[in-house]
Amino acid sequence: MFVTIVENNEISAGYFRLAIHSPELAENTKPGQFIMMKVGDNYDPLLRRPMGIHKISNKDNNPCVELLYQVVGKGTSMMSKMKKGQQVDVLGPFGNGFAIPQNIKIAVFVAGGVGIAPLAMLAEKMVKDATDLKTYLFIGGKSKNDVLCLDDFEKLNTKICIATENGSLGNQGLVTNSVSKFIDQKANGQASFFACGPYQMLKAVSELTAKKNIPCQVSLDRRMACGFGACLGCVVKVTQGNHGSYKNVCTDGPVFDANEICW
Amino acid sequence: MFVTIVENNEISAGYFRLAIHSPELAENTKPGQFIMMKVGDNYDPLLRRPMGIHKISNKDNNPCVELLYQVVGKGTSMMSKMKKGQQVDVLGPFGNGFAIPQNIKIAVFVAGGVGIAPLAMLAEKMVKDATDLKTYLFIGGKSKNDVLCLDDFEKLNTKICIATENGSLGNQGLVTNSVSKFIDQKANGQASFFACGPYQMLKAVSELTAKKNIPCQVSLDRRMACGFGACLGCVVKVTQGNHGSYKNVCTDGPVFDANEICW
Amino acid sequence: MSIEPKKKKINLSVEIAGIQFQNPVLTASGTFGYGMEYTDFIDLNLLGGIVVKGLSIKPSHGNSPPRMVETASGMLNAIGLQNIGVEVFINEKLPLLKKFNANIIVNFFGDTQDEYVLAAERLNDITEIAALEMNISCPNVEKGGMTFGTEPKITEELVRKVRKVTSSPLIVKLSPNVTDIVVMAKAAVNGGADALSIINTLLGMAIDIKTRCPMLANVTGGLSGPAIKPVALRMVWQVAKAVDIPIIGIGGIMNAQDALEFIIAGATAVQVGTANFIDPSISVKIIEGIKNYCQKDKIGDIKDLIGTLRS
Amino acid sequence: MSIEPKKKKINLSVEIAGIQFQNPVLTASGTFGYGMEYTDFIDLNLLGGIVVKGLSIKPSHGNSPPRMVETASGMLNAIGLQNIGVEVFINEKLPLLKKFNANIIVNFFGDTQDEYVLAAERLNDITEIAALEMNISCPNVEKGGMTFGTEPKITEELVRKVRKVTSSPLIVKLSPNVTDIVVMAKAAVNGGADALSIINTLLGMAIDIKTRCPMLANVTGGLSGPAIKPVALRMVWQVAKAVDIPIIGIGGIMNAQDALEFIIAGATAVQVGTANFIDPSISVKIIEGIKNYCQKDKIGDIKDLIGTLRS
Ligand SMILES: Cc1cc2nc3c(=O)[nH]c(=O)nc-3n(C[C@H](O)[C@H](O)[C@H](O)COP(=O)(O)OP(=O)(O)OC[C@H]3O[C@@H](n4cnc5c(N)ncnc54)[C@H](O)[C@@H]3O)c2cc1C
Ligand SMILES: Cc1cc2nc3c(=O)[nH]c(=O)nc-3n(C[C@H](O)[C@H](O)[C@H](O)COP(=O)(O)OP(=O)(O)OC[C@H]3O[C@@H](n4cnc5c(N)ncnc54)[C@H](O)[C@@H]3O)c2cc1C
Ligand SMILES: Cc1cc2nc3c(=O)[nH]c(=O)nc-3n(C[C@H](O)[C@H](O)[C@H](O)COP(=O)(O)O)c2cc1C
Ligand SMILES: Cc1cc2nc3c(=O)[nH]c(=O)nc-3n(C[C@H](O)[C@H](O)[C@H](O)COP(=O)(O)O)c2cc1C
Ligand code: FES
Ligand code: FES
Repeated sequence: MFVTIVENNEISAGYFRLAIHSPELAENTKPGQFIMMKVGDNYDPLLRRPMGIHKISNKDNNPCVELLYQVVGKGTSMMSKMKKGQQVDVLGPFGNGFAIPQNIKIAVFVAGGVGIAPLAMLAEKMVKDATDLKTYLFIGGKSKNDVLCLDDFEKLNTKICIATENGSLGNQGLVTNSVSKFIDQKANGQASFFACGPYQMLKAVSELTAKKNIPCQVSLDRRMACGFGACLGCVVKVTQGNHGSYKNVCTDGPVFDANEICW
Repeated sequence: MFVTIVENNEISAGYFRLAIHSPELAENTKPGQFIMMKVGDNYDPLLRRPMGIHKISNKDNNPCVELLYQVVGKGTSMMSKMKKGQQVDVLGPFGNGFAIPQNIKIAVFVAGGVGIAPLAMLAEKMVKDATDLKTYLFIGGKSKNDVLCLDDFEKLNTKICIATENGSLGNQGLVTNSVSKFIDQKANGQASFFACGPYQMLKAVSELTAKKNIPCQVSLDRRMACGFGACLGCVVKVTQGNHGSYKNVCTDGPVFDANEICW
Repeated sequence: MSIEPKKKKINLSVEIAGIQFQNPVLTASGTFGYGMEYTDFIDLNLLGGIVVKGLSIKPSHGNSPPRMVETASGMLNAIGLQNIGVEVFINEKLPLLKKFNANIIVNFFGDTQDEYVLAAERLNDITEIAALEMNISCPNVEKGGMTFGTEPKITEELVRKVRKVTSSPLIVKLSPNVTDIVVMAKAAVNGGADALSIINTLLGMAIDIKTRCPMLANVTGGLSGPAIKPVALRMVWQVAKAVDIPIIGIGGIMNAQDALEFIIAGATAVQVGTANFIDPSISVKIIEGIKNYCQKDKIGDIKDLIGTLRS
Repeated sequence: MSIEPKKKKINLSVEIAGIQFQNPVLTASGTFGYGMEYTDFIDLNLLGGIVVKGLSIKPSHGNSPPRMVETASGMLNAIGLQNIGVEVFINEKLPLLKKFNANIIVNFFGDTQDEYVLAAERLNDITEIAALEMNISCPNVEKGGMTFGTEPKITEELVRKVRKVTSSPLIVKLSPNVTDIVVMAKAAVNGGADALSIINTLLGMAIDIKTRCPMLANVTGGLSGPAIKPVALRMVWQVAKAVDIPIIGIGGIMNAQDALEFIIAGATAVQVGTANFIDPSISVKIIEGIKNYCQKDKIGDIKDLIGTLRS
């Protein structure tokens, strides 16, 4: 479906927020779902790019969905040059999205870099729908330039803990160090974790939460050809089922229970 | 080399005039020469597009060269979406260009559709440099929409004869019918022909002028991979040399003496 | 789409191995799941045929990820023929698929000759299955991994064995990774093929220079998409001149123009593969585009276009 | 280009068949004319080597036009090996070329085995020629048009004949249009090749659906460009594992990253082909890019990168 770009701004060096006008997507997208976007009109780049939905919003009374993306290669670099008013071809929403547990009391979000994108929408919805929810955000990046969306979480009164590899903001080191301390000291069965970011970070969070039997959902990144279950290119090995079984990240995920994955 | 687009306007349905700022090209280009333009940043489309230089001009005191192009496929369609201020990667000028005969008295231009592009620049230069030159333009197209640049030739006091296949402007029929009559009635050894347009038109003009031994230069279109003599992909069969000999349209042409070509 | 007042009815139907197809556009194996993955995007009733993901007698998990990577105008895949197995397909997928007008073609394979025969036997004589498509581009476990489809003798022998156990129309899908596709085509014909699908993917590879690892866990994978179209078209043309059975053209078909190139080169029908991933409704658009071309070129019957290359 | 203060000197030189190359970037035959076509765009002194347009003992006019057409991320060419002939090359082109630092490699071919031998004899022992590159992807007139490079026995025999008449380093350039490139590589090694160039173009075709004519007068042509890179890389990797002589990787190299993929896969050097048409200075940029990669990855000697694929 063709949708119109309403905004495409660089919010931090190499990171862009792109809003598209689409009542359908705004209405039907759950936190953690994604779209597949065609970039350019030609056969190079050939495949659509998967992009998580970052927010649902209204711009000039138009229902929009917003993406938050990092420029990493050919496709995202072309996206960064798209202009307001331009039409762009997207499919979706796809994927399962996060499962929001009933009567949850403590939600812990763990984000690495642009992994914050789907968590912002998730946190907003959870806070809105819950009556008595405490929220924590552990967010990490290479440098302060890679730590995004703090204001969105401040609005939600989330307790925020920042870590950067070069120490330019928050603690110096990996975000998982902070998560580890938190779990040792504070987390208990009432908490639920929601994580999105690099594979190694997700793996570490998964191990930390598993040790304490804390529920943890992770949103995975995989190269995708279709996004809707037809190519079997995006699979991840899962513990469930017989040895060597795979699930589709695009249709069975991108969100999985952390202990479902063979890390 | 990267040059900046100064203007890119649709001047008739499906025809655009594109001006690029380039002192180098403005200074060094002869009528009939062309540039090779990269369209898009990716591998599809892969090859540069050959485009004749249509005019040399000044825009806001910037020396420019102008192209006149018709949207026919993927590359020209992408060109039509280029915006003022955008950088574009071109190589050139390439090719021999038209040879302007000394002391020429009568110049006859024959254009089919967008074939008018290089002839406009040629006519302007010839009129400027000559003292006593009579010019004729025979111009044809499918419909009046395809008949371009009449004003440029009016300025030069050129006698203009128009033919359209659907009769929407000028005579109905092929432009070569008008040329044929003209040659029979008026043309003589003093005239020189300069033609650019579809292959069949060039062939017809070549035969008509050959019968009366009138000099005729034609500018040929060939698919080109390089534009500078390296690929040997653009060749045309020539009469000169031993049987089955070829010349490069990009370096030996694009302008040839009509009787040099094996039509 | 067109606004012309009177449109002559164009006959798009073709026949392959005794089966009627309402039009010559099929979807290629492995790119269309088991069909139902596409019902949100298109009306399956409009398709000429659906070739389902390659099935083996036993279910298969497929290769470790990463399994795919984009290349210039193409993609590499090393899915490793992950599939639910013939039995589950028949019981769970076929009942859903058979409700549609499109011909159901079952693509199948084996690691050994026996497995091919077992799969074909099990799939034989199921009325809802219009035809079988035999994928011979699979690693031949008995022969140390060389594929069945690169040795003409083995191809002929294997096709003959399968031919014996099935009365279904038998389409053999050829591998392009051979010196002479015509030799392979003739081997399949000699073995008893009713039709040929040309081509499967070209074997390729990509490397991540940062990690110095292959981009695919399997190291090599199958190249598909527009990048391979010129090779596919050449092979269809070569084979069409050399054999008398119908050919289904496959490889990089992205639009009606591509499909028409294959038909002009000699294909009776085409399969759309990778293009489905980029535009899941593309097959229907291609049917529409073929119709418009015929209308414009005054071709009343698509069969009159097959193999009409002028050269 | 880089603004880093202290750059360690990186050794980019490689050796192939006893010849030293100042860096591993060469330009591919048929895409670089006779070299002088590029002097307006780059300093030929910077190149590792220049492989000139394929020469035959007698000059050849080549095929009728149209000879080329663009495809998705690639192009088809059917130049038909138009060339000025060995004699004119030696007398008119070589004197100009020899002034540059780049190694001159002469690509040659024949319609018959005798013509190969004659060309090699004439080119033998010319000090300005660093090596000969034998193109065996040519139609074998004696064998009805099948190419010399698709039959291992004929390849081996032909290479041996040429080997006998020349003391120059002999590089054999393989055709990718074969079932098993390793078999062909071994045949060339057995015949006496000092090095292998992998790959030449894939055979392809395109059709104009408006006229229903082939886009090339020759009907089929050779596919080159980024589209074929995955296939080329796979073949280089396969052969590198199987033979002990150096490999020159060719096929769709457009930038330093592509070149590095080939080196990691096992190529000692690379040739840049179609990319020269799009950016005539690309080869120099690729050398620069390789240098930057080595700098960043702390590789002091490019030879330490060859064949380091982790899998
Ligand atoms: C479900 C899902 C949601 C995502 N949401 C976001 C988001 O909200 N913001 C964001 O910045 N990025 C997101 N990504 C990652 C994003 O898809 C990639 O960064 C993007 O595809 C890179 O494309 P490229 O052409 O710039 O990079 P290239 O490296 O040139 O791409 C080459 C190929 O690899 C694929 N690819 C490369 N990196 C990734 C990756 N990390 N994940 C998946 N495919 C990749 C591309 O899609 C393409 O097929 C998401 C990925 C998935 C799977
Ligand atoms: C010396 C020269 C000067 C030219 N000057 C002009 C000009 O001033 N104005 C103008 O409108 N056109 C001009 N042309 C034609 C122009 O190059 C083509 O229209 C253009 O390349 C089409 O590209 P495309 O991607 O839109 O078409 P596609 O059909 O998608 O192109 C596919 C391939 O065919 C080539 N091609 C297609 N048509 C032509 C053609 N007629 N000539 C050469 N190559 C072609 C393309 O370059 C490309 O490689 C000139 C051609 C030549 C050789
Ligand atoms: C992800 C993927 C999976 C495939 N799986 C199969 C398969 O199971 N059986 C088969 O015969 N071909 C399979 N193919 C090959 C396609 O059916 C087709 O022959 C090939 O992709 C070329 O067509 P295309 O360029 O239109 O994709 C697969 C291709 C892709 C891209
Ligand atoms: C126009 C053209 C002409 C070529 N001529 C020759 C030739 O004369 N001899 C030869 O061995 N290879 C020839 N080749 C093949 C190239 O040298 C190279 O092997 C092939 O193009 C793949 O590399 P690329 O994808 O970088 O172009 C030619 C290629 C092209 C595009
Ligand atoms: S991306 Fe195709 S199945 Fe998941
Ligand atoms: S376009 Fe390459 S030689 Fe003319």
